[in-house]
Amino acid sequence: MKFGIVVFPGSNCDQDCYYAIRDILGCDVDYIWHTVTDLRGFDCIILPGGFSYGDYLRTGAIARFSPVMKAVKDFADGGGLVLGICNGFQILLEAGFLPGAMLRNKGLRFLCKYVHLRVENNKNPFTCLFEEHEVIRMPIAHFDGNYYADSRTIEALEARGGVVFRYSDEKGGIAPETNPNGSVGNIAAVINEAGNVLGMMPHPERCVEELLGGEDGRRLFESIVSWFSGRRGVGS
Amino acid sequence: GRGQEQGQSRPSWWELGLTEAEYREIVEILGREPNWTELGMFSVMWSEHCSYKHSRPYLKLFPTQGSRILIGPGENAGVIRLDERWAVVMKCESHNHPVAVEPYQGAATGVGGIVRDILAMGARPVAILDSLRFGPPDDPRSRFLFQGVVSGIAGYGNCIGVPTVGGEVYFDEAYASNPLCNVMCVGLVEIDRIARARASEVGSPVFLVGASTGRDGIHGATFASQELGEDSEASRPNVQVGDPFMEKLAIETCLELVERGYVIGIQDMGAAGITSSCAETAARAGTGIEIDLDKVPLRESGMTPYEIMLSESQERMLVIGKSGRENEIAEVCRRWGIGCALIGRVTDDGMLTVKRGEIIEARVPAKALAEQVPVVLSRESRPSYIDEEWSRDPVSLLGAKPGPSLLAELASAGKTRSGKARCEPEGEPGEPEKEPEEEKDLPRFSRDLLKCLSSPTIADKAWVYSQYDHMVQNNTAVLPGAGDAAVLRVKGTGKAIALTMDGNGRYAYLDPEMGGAIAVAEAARNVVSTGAEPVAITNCLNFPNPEKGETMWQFSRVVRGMALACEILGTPVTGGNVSFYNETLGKPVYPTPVVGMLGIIHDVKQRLSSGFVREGDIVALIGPLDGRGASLGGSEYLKVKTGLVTGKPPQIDLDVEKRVQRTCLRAAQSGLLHSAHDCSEGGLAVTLAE
Amino acid sequence: MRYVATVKVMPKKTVLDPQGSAVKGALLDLGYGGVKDVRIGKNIRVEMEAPSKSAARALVEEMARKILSNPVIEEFEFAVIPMDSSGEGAGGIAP
Amino acid sequence: MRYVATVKVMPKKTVLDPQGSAVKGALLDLGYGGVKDVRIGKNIRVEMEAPSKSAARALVEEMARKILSNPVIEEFEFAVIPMDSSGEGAGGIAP
Repeated sequence: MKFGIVVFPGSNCDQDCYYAIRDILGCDVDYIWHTVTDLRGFDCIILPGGFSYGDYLRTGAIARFSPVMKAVKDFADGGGLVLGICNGFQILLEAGFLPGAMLRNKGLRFLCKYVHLRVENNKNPFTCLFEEHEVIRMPIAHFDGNYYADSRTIEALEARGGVVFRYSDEKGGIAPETNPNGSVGNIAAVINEAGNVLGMMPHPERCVEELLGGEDGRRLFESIVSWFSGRRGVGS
Repeated sequence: GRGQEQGQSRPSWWELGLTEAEYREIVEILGREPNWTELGMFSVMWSEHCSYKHSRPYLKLFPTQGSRILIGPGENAGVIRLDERWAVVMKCESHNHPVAVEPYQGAATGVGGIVRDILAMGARPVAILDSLRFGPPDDPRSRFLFQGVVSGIAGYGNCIGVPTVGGEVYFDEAYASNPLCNVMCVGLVEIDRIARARASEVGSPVFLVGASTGRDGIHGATFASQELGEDSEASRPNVQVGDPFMEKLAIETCLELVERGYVIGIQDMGAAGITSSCAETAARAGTGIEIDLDKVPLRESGMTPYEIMLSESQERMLVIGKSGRENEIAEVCRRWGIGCALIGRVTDDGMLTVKRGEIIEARVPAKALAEQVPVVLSRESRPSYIDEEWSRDPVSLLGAKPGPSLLAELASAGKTRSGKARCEPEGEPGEPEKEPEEEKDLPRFSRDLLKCLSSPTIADKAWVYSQYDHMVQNNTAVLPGAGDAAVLRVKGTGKAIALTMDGNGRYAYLDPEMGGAIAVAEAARNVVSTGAEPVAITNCLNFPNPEKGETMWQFSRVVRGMALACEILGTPVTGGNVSFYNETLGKPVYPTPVVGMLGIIHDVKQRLSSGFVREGDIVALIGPLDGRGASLGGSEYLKVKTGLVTGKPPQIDLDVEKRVQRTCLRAAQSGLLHSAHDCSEGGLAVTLAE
Repeated sequence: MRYVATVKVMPKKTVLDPQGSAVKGALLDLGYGGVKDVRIGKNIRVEMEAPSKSAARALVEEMARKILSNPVIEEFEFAVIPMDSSGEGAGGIAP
Repeated sequence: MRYVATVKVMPKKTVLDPQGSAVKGALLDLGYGGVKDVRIGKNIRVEMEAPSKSAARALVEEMARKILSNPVIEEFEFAVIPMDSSGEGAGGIAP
């Protein structure tokens, strides 16, 4: 299986994702410059965190127009796996891969800390190694993580199980106090209808080693690998 | 330029902050009168900020040699060996004056500048720390500055993807109209890839890489060399605005240029922009540089040679390329989408020659600009306040005779309430800071402890560091708030580095020599408390007006105290920064030495955090327990209880200090310790509560 | 011909505006009791060459729809005026 | 009386506007070759009660100077119009 990490001008977590996948998981991975338009040979594309184009105008507002994004659209439409982390999620929203948009955090301050997440949907390539409603720990680091969509879109999203993670307390309780940025329904991660494009605000690549405070992020990458090898095995 | 056009009443050199003696020296060097552009170049390079003309004679006292020191003071940053392959690069810089005028941009450009100093050594920036000092947070202006500076550091540091992992925040009336913002950056470089900021090969192409040049911050350097007066608002030069996105592109571009071996030398365009970068790189190599201003990309029209040479526009680097690699250098810059202009060549005449097309606008010896500032022989006079302060006895001021009951109470205080008051400026969505009802009936010393724990200087700083991305780059092994120093693992080496920034203005005010020694010792204790061996320091020396005898009396003693402590604790000085004129309307700040220290943990698994780990563990206090030299003079406890900063501060015995630190380090290295925490503000009681 | 376009991008009424409510709170705290509602958006000034005013308007509309605003959470309005020789353009503050 | 104030806060001409230059670059990359300059600031809509229009103008000016803008790096201009019964206010997009 081969991962591809897109590098936009201003991406910061591209090297962290590369390290997590190659050095910790031992998988094949390559960087993809944002002007590349041919994604053949890749099985999972990652849009990493960071401040693409300085987050000027709106987070992800300029990066979505990079040449690579057309190729990512075709790749996703063809069933390829796409994972957008933090700024990557914001780019997927601006580019219309996923419904909704990000507003500034309710406290109007950048937030960097570990949070608890409850797994809402483990029937997809990104969380198939997690238990239903399992509570995990991952770090967040963002200024605009306040997910918003109009009520009609949210109802449809919830109805089809499109919410993958919610901000919770250590026992899985969902309440305003466990919501760091004000996102509607404590939503922390959203998947598309086809189930192959995931956008998430927490950073899995930052918790792949106990040394740095947690390993729950590692299981997300392992889910992708196991799903991919399972699928290839079954030939679905 | 200003002087020439208006019929100036005062001589031009006075207007640019030079003395008559300095002007005569310039005329002698040139063998003629300088023109306006040349005079501007000298005025900036010979300003206190760039030349250290007041502090240079004293800084010679610092020990700078050591087995691990690869590059000491004199280059853009110090370089310390980590192992046979890797080296650590570090430096700190002060941005006090710009922050007083515009806190967000002042702090942001402070981060940008110090990051480029690390980049100039060919190193990847891996950590940022900041040491901040404001007036009390209940004063609206101080709160505005505090919030602005923190969000400026966060806004810039987070965007360039360098984690802000540590530092300190102090609040005291002395800094109300003169905030201090010292920023430290640390980088990693492979030893065979270290870049030197030297224009060593004649004929090499000279590039300006990064943003275009505007009228930003002209006289930023001289502005930093003047006291902020009543009209500092009006005399404000164009404030410098940072572009972190451009900085990120500059980081990746420069590292790739070094990686590909296209570069001979790199220098940040800090204070005095093109003038300082060209003069210093040429002076270090004994060569010259000739540039053509027509090749410099400009952001504003009609800029004079004076303005172009003195502009302090941000996010610009001077890159001395290898001859024949001009196209490859331009290609790397094009791919990263960053500006790149070939503005000149290295020459062998030792001159900095500035042309516009064929007209020579300035021609000045590079060494004269960079190294030959006439050093100022300062007079020192012992301030009268010293004897007054030492005559007061803190314990009697506190009206309490400490006895067994005190120790018993303090021990039990830890159980009643952890006192997790948050250091949050009012108007923030946090609990109000009123004293809850049930505290009234607590024993006196328990109430005192809770008061100390809620004093802004001691209180929990999560409100600050949660705004910093302190995890990016996947190296932060001990997170902010969890240890006495930040600890970053170094991938592929099994080792880790410990980083801290520490200073104490009150001790240095009350007893400068002791204050200087304590600042170094305090930083070393924090490093040792994470299981790391202290190896080297950088520093920021924040002082009032050097033209006053008291200031230089304080300065000479602080430096002497620091030098002695560095000698005994084995932490040589690898460079740093001096910031004078921290004084507004005659009201000076405390003399404030801030020490940035590096420690090395040989096995990352032996790193320590500062919290208790397991019930039943033994709690031990290491150090002189006979009370020798102990004192509540200048303590936070005294300030919290009486509002006074007075008395003779604690007298440190550096030999005992070294033995205490060695003991803690050996215990950590032999796996005896779960955690360690240094006693500082608020003493043993606060340490136990934390 | 040189034109100056001023594009006003505001958060939709139905969407929470964290910045607006924070500024409202600050104004009330400072004694401006009369303040009832605050909403904060962007004011984007674009100087551009275009063959005609209508061509300029079409271009600005397309830019505003495609990149300068996010239709999920924002709405925009714009004005385009020719830039007279002095470089002055109404709508934008001194160029 | 209810009024709607629109305060336009822009970066001073002499101060670098990194956001403006980044958006200009993006517009050029997207083929809008005619774009010569972009500057981005804030558009603040304030709904307020005030005894008279002149009173409202005075209040808005003070708020703009003290809180809504940073005089060191920004400049502002504003307009105040009465809010008719329908809650509509020209200048501000549909309230």
